[in-house]
Amino acid sequence: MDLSLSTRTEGGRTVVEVGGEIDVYTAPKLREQLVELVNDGSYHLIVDMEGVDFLDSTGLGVLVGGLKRVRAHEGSLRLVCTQERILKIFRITGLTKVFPIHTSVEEAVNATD
Amino acid sequence: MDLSLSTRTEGGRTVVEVGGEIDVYTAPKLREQLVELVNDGSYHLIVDMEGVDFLDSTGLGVLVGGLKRVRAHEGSLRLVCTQERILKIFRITGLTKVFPIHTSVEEAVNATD
Amino acid sequence: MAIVELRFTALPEHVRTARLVAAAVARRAGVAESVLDEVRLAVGEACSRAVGLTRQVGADEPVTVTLDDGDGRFSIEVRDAVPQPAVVGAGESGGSVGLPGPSGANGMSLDVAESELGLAVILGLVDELDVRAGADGGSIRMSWPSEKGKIGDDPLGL
Amino acid sequence: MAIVELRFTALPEHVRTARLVAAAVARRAGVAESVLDEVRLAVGEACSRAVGLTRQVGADEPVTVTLDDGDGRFSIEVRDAVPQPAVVGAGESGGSVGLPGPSGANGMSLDVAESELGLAVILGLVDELDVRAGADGGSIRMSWPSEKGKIGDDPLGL
Ligand SMILES: Nc1ncnc2c1ncn2[C@@H]1O[C@H](COP(=O)(O)OP(=O)(O)O)[C@@H](O)[C@H]1O
Ligand SMILES: Nc1ncnc2c1ncn2[C@@H]1O[C@H](COP(=O)(O)OP(=O)(O)O)[C@@H](O)[C@H]1O
Repeated sequence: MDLSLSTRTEGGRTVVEVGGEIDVYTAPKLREQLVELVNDGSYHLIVDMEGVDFLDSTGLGVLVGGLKRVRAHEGSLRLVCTQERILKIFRITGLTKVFPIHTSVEEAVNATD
Repeated sequence: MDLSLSTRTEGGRTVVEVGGEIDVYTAPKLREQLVELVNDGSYHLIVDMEGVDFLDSTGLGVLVGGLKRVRAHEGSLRLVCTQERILKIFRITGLTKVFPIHTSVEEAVNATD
Repeated sequence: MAIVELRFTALPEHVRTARLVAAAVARRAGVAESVLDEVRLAVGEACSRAVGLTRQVGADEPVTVTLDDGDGRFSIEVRDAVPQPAVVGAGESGGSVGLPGPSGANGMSLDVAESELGLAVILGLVDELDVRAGADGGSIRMSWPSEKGKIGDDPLGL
Repeated sequence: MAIVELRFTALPEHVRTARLVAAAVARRAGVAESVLDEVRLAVGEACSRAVGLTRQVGADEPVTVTLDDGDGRFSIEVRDAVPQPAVVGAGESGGSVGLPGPSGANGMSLDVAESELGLAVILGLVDELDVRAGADGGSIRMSWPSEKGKIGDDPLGL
């Protein structure tokens, strides 16, 4: 299954809704999307992973890369994820300590920490 | 996907409803079922293929074997199949001329040719 | 020219794996959706035949499936390691090798039908076909048009 | 002892084929449904890594995945042909090889995370693990409990 991406603005943040598989084959598309958003001046990103079926380390790497980019502009990158098998991958790589992970887009939009 | 088999009697014929994939891996199960029916004295068989997703030559071979067995008892083996991609396999092997193929179980039960 | 090769112990269960792989790789190579069913069926037949031959002689050798999407065609070669002293003969592209087909099927004996149904299915499905038998084993080579480049391009840019 | 081997040109698209094959063969070998996700992810990571290494050095050699369901365990070995002069070192079963894990992750720099995330995922998922690097290439060997015999039996009786 392929990657699907859709972008919208909500409460001053940019929400990227991701669906399908983020893997070594499709991660470059997600990377392009994030780079483009930052280049266009969107520094507060929310990546909604609720529709993601599969995530590998290449996908993690792209998210980490996105985080670095927004941080360079004092921005933020928040994740929305409640799927246990996806959360597990963030946990075993220690990335739950790097990304703020929320249970809904609403929660992420309102977060101020 | 695996093979599913269910058997019932209708109008003096035995209807074998087959679902899933009939291939080199599962065909032996279908063969066993047909052999058992003939051994138990059911010589007028209707094989309902409407639920079949995949059929290969091993499956064809099992059907041909069943036909031989019932013929040895003056019986019959009729098929029910309207799926074009399954019919195609009977056609390219010339087996449409060997098996009576019907568009419904009802038609097959009432057939007297 | 991307190549995938699958090699497996001659067991019926692995024929399913071969079908799965062939269909997935063919799809990515740009083979039309309408043809994928044919690819799946043809590679299954070729592998079932190779597995059957290998087991008949009690050999240990694996069956090998090579998938290649070069030059606008998607091709599959299925090889077994069973010496076949010209049992089958070499068929040229689309050529008839004396097997039951729609034409000669009318008075066909059921015995003929059962023994070489697999090859009959392949002959009926595949236009570009090459069947070989030799002292070092047999091979069936088939190919279909593909749209290489459309999907197979590398998006990673490593 | 049934073996399936997949060999492919080092391209990201084929990593998907490897995941597909590994999950299908693992299921048939009797690996628990709950573990299949792990198998799929781990084999994908190992293959992504092998593909990345091969492409970094511009090599042509294929990546090889061997699946084996002997002795009540389902094992996968992923091999590349890139000479690695002990870059990675050999990790013993479940051993830590100085990679970011849950424990040492607190003050972890993002650079470390990115470079070896793949191995970190594998280390986090797989208990039985052996990572080797040598002059003739690297290999990652992983295994899981299976119920061989329950499903893998031959129903054909050829
Ligand atoms: N083109 C492909 N080639 C090989 N494997 C694939 C492909 N697409 C998806 N997969 C794998 O097969 C599994 C099921 O995919 P599926 O949802 O059927 O996608 P698709 O409909 O595109 O084939 C997934 O785990 C995925 O990793
Ligand atoms: N255990 C299996 N191993 C390999 N291929 C399989 C297996 N089961 C089914 N397939 C193939 O994969 C395709 C999709 O099967 P699917 O409906 O997902 O079955 P399952 O849910 O049992 O895996 C089918 O075309 C079939 O040939």
